[in-house]
Amino acid sequence: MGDRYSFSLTTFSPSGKLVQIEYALAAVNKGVTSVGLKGTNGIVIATERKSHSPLLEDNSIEKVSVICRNIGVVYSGMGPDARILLDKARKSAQEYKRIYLEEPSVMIMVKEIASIMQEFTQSGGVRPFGVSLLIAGFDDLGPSLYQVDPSGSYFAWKASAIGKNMINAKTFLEKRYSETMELEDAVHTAILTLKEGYEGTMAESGIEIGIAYLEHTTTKEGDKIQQGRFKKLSEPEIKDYLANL
Amino acid sequence: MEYNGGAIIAMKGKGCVAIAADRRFGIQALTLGTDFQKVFSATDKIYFGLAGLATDVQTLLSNRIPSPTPPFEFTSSRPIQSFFLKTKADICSEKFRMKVDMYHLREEREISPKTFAHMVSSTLYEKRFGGYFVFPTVAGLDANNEPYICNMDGIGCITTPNDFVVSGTAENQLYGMCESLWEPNLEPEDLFETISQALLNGVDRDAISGWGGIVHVITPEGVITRTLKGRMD
Amino acid sequence: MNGNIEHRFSPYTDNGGTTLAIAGEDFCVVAGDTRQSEGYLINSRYSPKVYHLHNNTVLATGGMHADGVALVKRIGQNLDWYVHKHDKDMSAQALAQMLSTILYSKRFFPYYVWNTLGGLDENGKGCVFSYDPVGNFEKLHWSASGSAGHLLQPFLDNQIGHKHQSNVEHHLLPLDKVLKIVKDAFNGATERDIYTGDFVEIFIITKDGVKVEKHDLKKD
Amino acid sequence: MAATATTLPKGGFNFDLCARNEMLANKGVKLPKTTKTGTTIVGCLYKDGLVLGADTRATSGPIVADKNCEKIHYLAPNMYCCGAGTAADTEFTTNLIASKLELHSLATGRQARVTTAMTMLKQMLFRYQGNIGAALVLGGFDVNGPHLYTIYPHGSTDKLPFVTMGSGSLAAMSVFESRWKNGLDREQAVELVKDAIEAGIFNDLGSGSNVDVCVITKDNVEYLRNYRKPNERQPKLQSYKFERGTTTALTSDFRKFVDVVEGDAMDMS
Amino acid sequence: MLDFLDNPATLAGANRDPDGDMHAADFDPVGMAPTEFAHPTFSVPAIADPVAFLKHQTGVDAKNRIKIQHGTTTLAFKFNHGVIVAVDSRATGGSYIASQTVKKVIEINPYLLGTMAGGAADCSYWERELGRRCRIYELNNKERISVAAASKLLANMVYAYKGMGLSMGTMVTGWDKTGPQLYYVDSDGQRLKSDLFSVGSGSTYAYGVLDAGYKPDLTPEEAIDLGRRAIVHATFRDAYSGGYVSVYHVKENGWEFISRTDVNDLIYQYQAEEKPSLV
Repeated sequence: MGDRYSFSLTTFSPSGKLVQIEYALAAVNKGVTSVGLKGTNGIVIATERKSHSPLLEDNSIEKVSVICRNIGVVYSGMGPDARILLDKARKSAQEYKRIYLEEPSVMIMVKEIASIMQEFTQSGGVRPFGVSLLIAGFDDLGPSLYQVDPSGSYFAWKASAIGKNMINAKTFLEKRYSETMELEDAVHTAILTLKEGYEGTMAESGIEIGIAYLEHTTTKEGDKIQQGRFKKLSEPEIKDYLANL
Repeated sequence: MEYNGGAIIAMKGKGCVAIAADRRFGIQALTLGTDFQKVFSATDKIYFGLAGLATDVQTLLSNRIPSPTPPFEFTSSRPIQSFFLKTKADICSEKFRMKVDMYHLREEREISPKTFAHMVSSTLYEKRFGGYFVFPTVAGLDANNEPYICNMDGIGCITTPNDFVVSGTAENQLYGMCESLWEPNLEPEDLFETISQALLNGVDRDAISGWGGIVHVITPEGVITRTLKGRMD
Repeated sequence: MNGNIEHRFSPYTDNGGTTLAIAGEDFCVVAGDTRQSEGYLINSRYSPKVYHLHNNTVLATGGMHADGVALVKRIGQNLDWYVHKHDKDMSAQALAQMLSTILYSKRFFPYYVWNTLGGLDENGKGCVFSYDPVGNFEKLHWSASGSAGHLLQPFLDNQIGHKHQSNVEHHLLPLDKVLKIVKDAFNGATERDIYTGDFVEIFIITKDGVKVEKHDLKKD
Repeated sequence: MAATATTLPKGGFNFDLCARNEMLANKGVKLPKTTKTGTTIVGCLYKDGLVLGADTRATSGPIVADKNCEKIHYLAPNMYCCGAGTAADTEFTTNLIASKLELHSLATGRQARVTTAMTMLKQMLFRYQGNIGAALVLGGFDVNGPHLYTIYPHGSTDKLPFVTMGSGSLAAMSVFESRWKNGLDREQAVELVKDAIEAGIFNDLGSGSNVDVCVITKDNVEYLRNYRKPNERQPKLQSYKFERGTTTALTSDFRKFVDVVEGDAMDMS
Repeated sequence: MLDFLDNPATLAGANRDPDGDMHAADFDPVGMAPTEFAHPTFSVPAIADPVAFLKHQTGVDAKNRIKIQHGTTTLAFKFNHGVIVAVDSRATGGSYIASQTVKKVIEINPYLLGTMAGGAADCSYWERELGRRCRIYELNNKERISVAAASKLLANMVYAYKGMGLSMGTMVTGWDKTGPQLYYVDSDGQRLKSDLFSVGSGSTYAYGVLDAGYKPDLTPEEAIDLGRRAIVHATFRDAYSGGYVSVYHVKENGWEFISRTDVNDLIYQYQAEEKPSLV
């Protein structure tokens, strides 16, 4: 049955499904697990960095990426697809900045990315992106975490997980997550969640973490200001977290 | 700019801003109307004025201000008013209004004065080599009710001083007035007097602006709008 | 045009600077900055363009410095001739008319000068005469001209003439108040007009003669 | 971008109004003045990095349009760029290149090199044949050390240990020529740059107001906004505040804002 | 006479000295030789085309432009009780209002009035010169000059400089043996006689009001009001007219100054009045 409809992306099956999108989700569910949590003062997103082979240069893999100064993203699923999306997202963030001279809000960025992903479910000659994304950012409204799926649908989450170990991770998060936790705790919880399904011992080179937070700075005029920022944690920083678990 | 004439000022006060404009609509020496609108509201707390070529002013803007008390009118200029100041639905290309509305809908928040100014600026610069003949002035309060004023040249170069900005054919006269009259921390009512005096005396030395004035003082509580008795020659 | 050299007779240059004059009840104040510039260059920071003439009048000349100097020299000679002939100083009113005639005599090759003449009239009241380059003139109570003239004139209209102040009766200001306004006006003009600055010289004409004050302006 | 197609233009210039404006110009409508920065901008190398400097005056004809504008523009965390010429052009050109550099450095995962920025700038300016009136002094510190470039509106560039640009460049250069030498320390370099800018401020009418300085070293940027203010305005001798009621108003209207109860819009619970 | 001034009395063109300064030959303390109707002389730059030079220098493209003050609405009309002259008082250089208080009625003598439109200096200089000549005429002929002759003198004087850049549009009016007279003289040398003129940038607006209300048998009060209203409405529409409206009435025994009123007060006053129905 599925075979008759699975070749054309843009043809609904009689049951009202676009099976290519479901297959894309299946690709996501084969991907490495990523988690995201919202703390009171920031967001953490994290993922495993899995080497297929000891011969691979670990640091050549990047799965947690900066989109613009206040927004970052992590994906589960097909790396090459994610790269394309990341590229488009970065460009569109810059376009926004050129007009308003300020960083886009998280929601605007999510809508932007989601609409690109949606376009690839409704056009001829293309296939959906084989990735789900967790987008973390900090803007005027505070920290926010969104998940975007291959269909282009998106939701805001307090905590979420995507990828291979999604179900276990979510169960774990449901138990451990608290809305009052601060960013520090959220980072710990994110690492613990990843550890649940982690094979072997976790080293700082084995995971990637990005955080969205509020940075306090002084302008050159001497005014104290706060700005939402996203940054990836360095290996030494991750090492500290691992040590303090 | 000398084709239609005009004068616009914005000033910062203590927790408030004011924006003022003359009311003449003219073509070179000929005065056609004395109730031409050059200042518009982008949001509740952001007003902006456009000095320059009238056709561009109307292309870029249209009114959002709920109609105030009927302004002082010359019966002789009524036909002009009904011809030029159509309701917003009548003018098809109100560029900035559309952009502000789109921002509002997409971002689900009010645009800040600074962001608005940059949006206007990049819109102008897009036409760097064949632009609109307009000189925008923005005055508003941001989300924390901090005063913001700025103005731009015709291709979007923003100036954001701490005191006042002026534009229009009476620019030089207004610079002279404001430079002497303005002082920091004026309360809304005092700011009204200062900006009004600057406008009225400034345009009286410019042949192609004047014919009355309008002032909006934006405070955290609301907007005071007054039309001024100016020279009608 | 088209990269060709323009062979045009161009005898004029604008040396910038601002002058103003205000008439009071029994005094007249004439002031001018002392910067002399050409394009973006300052030729001199102290090159007065306000001249005390022999007959208790003061002439402020804006525009081209050389033309101003030539004009003032010519006026001076005429004033001397007048004294020799009539054995008295020329009145301010007569000088005002003579200046107009001199300027108009160069109607087809004008002096590139904007003049403001200040003095006391036959009743001892302050008087100001303002000129265009070809000799049109008018007796006024206050006047500003030169590079920041457009900036200062409406300010004087407002502060000296009390224009648009509905609750203020028009009245002549006393000297101390006028001097404050003059200094503030020049400070304001210096802020906005690049050709105005360095120093301001203020000439105060009373029946006892002419007093000069010099004040600093910004030098940028 | 599909989603932004309605709100955000694609970028690049739009020439729709050129024909109309030509028609208007032929009818005698004067083309509007643009804000220029007459400007003194400078830069010089020193022992540990480089110092950029600028005055803060923007002019519109003979009138000062902005007394305290910023002419040292951000390009990248390790790079700043002083701009002279048409103010809007310097502003938008540096913003555009800053944006490109940010993408570049996100894509490469490294800090951008100064030469990259210089190449981007000169290519852009060359493409517009001098019509984008930006004269720039670019300075930055990258893996290869400190670099100082000047970029002219037509796209030509220079790389020198000390440079000046703008209408005050000669005044400033005379200071550099007489006092710059190899191996200055930070304090000497900042002092020299300050003096060069002040030479422009006082001797060039296109430059004025304050001195901005930016010191760029290997891992640090110190932006000293209004490092010196040699031209503070004298206080006014009297207040020109008017009594309330001085101005005659014909109509008066007060539009009160409607209070929005906070929390309605974003109740997260 | 300011006879020590350089030569207001040698023949035109006879001695156009290149440097513009006094020459012994020009110095004529009597100020009369060779004839009182000679034209004054002016210094002219020693270049091939001085007219082109001046034209360029006063035009919009000149680097150091000499802006000659301009603008105006003036009017005059004859009616049964003489002539009404009404003028505004604004002088503009470009769009800058150089003065709001210009006297645009030139009192040539107690019987003659001239008005000012175009270059202010041109009008006041030549009408002052006209006054001098009229006085000399009176002394020579022991009677007052006719308006026709006076206006002809003026026309002849400026005609000598035709094409050299003078700008003058003036009305010469007065009451002579033949009754009230009104002439229009301009710098092109044109001289016209009529009952009603309006001159200047706001003249079309003034004509509109005048033509609607003019008839020869107006009372003096009505005529004065008509002239004043015409100026006031012109100042409202025309950017280069404004300030004060001055009204003169030329009567048999010479002119009388009627009023000088701020047009702004009148605009507001007229605005408040009931408008006559147009149907």
